[in-house]
Amino acid sequence: MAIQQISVEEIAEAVPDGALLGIPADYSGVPMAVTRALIAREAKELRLFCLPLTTIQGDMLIGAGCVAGIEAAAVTLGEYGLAPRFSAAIEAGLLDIQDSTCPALHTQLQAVERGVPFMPMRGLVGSDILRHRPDWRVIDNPFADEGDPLVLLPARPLDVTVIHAPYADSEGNVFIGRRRELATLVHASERTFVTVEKVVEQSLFESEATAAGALPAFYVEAIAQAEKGAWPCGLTDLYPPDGGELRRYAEAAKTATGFADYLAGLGLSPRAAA
Amino acid sequence: MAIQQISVEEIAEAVPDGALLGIPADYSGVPMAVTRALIAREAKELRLFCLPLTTIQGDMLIGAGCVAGIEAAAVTLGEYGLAPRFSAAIEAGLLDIQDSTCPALHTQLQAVERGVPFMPMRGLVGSDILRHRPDWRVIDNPFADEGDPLVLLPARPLDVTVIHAPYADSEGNVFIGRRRELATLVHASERTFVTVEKVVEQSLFESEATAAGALPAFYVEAIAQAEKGAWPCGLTDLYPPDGGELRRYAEAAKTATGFADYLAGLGLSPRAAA
Amino acid sequence: MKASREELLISLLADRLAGDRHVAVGAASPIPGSAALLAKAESSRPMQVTVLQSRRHNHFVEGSRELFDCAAQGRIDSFFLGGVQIDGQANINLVGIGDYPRMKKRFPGSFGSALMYYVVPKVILFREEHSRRSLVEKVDFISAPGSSEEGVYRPGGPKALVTGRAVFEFDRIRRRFRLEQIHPGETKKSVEAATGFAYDLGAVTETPAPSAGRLEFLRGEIAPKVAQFYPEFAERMWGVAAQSAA
Amino acid sequence: MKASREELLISLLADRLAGDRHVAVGAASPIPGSAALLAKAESSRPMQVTVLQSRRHNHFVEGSRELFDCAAQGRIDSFFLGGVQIDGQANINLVGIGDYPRMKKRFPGSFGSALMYYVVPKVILFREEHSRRSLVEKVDFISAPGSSEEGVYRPGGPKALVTGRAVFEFDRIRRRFRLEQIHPGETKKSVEAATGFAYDLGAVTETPAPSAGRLEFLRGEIAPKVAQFYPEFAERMWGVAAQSAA
Repeated sequence: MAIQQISVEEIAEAVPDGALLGIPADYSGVPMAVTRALIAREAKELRLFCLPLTTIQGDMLIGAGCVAGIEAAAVTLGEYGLAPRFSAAIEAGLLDIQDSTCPALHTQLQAVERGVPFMPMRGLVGSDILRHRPDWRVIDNPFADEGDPLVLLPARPLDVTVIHAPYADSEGNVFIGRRRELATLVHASERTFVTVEKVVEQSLFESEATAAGALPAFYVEAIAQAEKGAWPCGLTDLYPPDGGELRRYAEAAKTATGFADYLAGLGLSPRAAA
Repeated sequence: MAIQQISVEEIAEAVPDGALLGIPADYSGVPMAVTRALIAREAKELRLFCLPLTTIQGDMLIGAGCVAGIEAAAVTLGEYGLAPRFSAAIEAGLLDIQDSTCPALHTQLQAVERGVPFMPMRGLVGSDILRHRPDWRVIDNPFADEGDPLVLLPARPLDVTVIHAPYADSEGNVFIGRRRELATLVHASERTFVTVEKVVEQSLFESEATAAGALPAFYVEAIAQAEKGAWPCGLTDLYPPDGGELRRYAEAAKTATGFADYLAGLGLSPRAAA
Repeated sequence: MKASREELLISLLADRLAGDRHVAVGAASPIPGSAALLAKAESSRPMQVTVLQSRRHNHFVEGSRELFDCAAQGRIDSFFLGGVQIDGQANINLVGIGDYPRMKKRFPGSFGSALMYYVVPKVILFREEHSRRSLVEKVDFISAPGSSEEGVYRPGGPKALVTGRAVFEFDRIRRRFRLEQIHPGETKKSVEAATGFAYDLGAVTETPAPSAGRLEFLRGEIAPKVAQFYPEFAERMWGVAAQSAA
Repeated sequence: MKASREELLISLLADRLAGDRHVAVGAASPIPGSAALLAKAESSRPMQVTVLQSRRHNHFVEGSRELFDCAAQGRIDSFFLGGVQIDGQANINLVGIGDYPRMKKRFPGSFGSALMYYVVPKVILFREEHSRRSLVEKVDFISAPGSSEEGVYRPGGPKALVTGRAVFEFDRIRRRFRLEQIHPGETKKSVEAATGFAYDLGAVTETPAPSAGRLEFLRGEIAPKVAQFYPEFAERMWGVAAQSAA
């Protein structure tokens, strides 16, 4: 049976204000077309759960005033520098941040994935990350003979995840290849929307090779076609990051007015309240 | 750098007596060629950890006297009937069994995979499986307001895993496709050997599709070529199970002498002590 | 055109799957499998039918753990379980007969039942053999219990027990089965005589036969699909040969 | 033929990776990355070099979690970490300057350090900037501590701190750095003046320059490989253009 195909704008409408939104890393499938549509529809009070970090996607949403809080191991433009709107929002005390570390973010979603209330993780003990996370717990490993402190991380179910991928078949099976963290996000999310470069006829399950890189359709609510939907981020082997654009963004976003000008260049503006 | 290529017999020699051996399910990559070589070398006191079940592989090893204990969710010949040497060994009190359930076996290996001493699992509470597993623990979920009993399963590191797969490249990257439980076994195992139908020149990492179905070479100690190495089990889309042979086995193995005759037909015999 | 006993079972099971988003069926379960394929074909919205251990109708890609994860996430609506023994509290035993661990008669083992029975909202117990040997007062080994103590996480559990003679509903409050339907040719008495546990009596109607239209659809459209997964069953039931391997 | 400061660092880091089975390097780390590629080329047995966020030299297939799983399994021998601040107890801070959470200057965040620093046996702290701003007495935020209390699971941790001026070894018992090597052009005094924390003094020799043969190999054979991952670095260092994207 064919998957529901909707528009990028309809996906942005389906992400409710206040949602806990799953965010993929820059090397994964960043849904930038939907990100711009979220800014266009003036989404607000979003909480971003990054697996495990975010780049221009999170920085733009923060700068545009769409974000109330963020859980991440890093917010960065990578080789293009710090994430300026993120840093500014933190320094101004305008953004609620729950600092984390990459494997902890994986662990909290994997707990949802496995239907358990928590999962343990090594590391963390003695860090200030742990000290500022009252929602995490340290227990003594019950299988150890002697004291062995260990952190338990609660499952963190996501409301919505939006990802971008190279292609889907008409049933809605999505090719994600080695980017299995996208599957983790999706498994942990109540609702999932996917934008794709194109929709192909042949089922991904026709061959073992494409099947191994699939995200099965039954996790996906709807898809939208969005050519260059990750731009200016890159997409696996299809297109590299647009370094010129990212450099332009990194420079512009250093100030609130520069950021507003950058948005204006895309026909967008920050939320009035922000 | 090229992976070490050895023989099926050398793999059987590398599995030490007494090892905790990872065993794949019948729908996965069953290393039957190595199984016959283990019987030929009169391996003994093996402990089988099945992910999550075993079929003719486990039944033959048990019948041949190679096995001291087994952890599994099921031992069965599937549509060909019960596993006769397994049932006979249990009924005679000759085999130490730790009955489990499929997701518990996954969980215990995933704990190793994640480097944690245990992982929680839902279900199990009130079952006789749990009642007979003093190595498992029930705790009260520390994140719940009220009593919420939950089972913790300890990590179970494997000594050796042997699997069979369609092909490897010359660097030792192995194509396992969707059979990711093979990766779980391997990640949880100190040593891993793989038999393959063939070795190809082109690296699996040359294309995103084959990369997504790869088991990376750095988990693999050595490979051996073994055409029809899963026979009489099937191998993904390459060949189906040999129903005639499996029926013949199911019938023969109903008695110890019938089983010995079956082995003799393969040029093998049970261990004298068994 | 008269429905066979198997077709009757397929039809009644298909009714129970109506509206599901995702039904999972074991490889050795041709009647539940046929019911799922029938329900899918009749469904007006997308219904995923996963036939475990098939390649074509199994879209899990993360190995065999994904079924259990998917179920624990609440994404599997219906699942079928059987048992060497099933008792009056809906406890199921897939391990063997006699005292554990050195049992008199050892069966394969519990498979995934000790999670699936707890988390899948609609578990249908299916056992064609309806005898005092299979339906017992108390199982010799609890692979998974029919109900759980207060406080135990248990979003799922048994809805019904379907056998070759009858249909029982499971009452989660009373923790007992209630006889609701008896198949043509059976009586309350014959069912009682063949059942090893005590149960309540509901309305107890005769299981309705599938309509002529449904039966035609089952034989014409569904049978060839069934043959892909369960070739021997399809051959025996409908003389339909497998067109390609599953 | 004289080695540049970067080539000196690449050479000394490569020595430290000799014999490793698996070295992982971050995407924004051209000097450690070059060292890993050099060590791999010089190794007589298989050495896996994983350059994170590259596709070609990253053979993880289960998404970004696999690095952390692999490290927690003890399969990653060496890893590099940096820090906005590194203190005398080898605590690292990747979060920012000032009081948390509303910091005066916010940096990206801790990435995977709060696991990797605990489980990778040989973590090399690498920070080219060697100043009282980067090497401080006490970090403002502990992304990951340099050592742990008795009883805390900690098979890994810092081995050394390599900067643009010197090499310190970390003494896990004393929980202090020990100055071992100073790069050409530096003195004990100049290093002390640039370091914000107290440390012990070891033998303190001058960092040896790479041999002419190694330098030739680095420039001739390794530079083009480096260019695949770190094109701007390779262009700047050796005038080598990238031949294809990583």
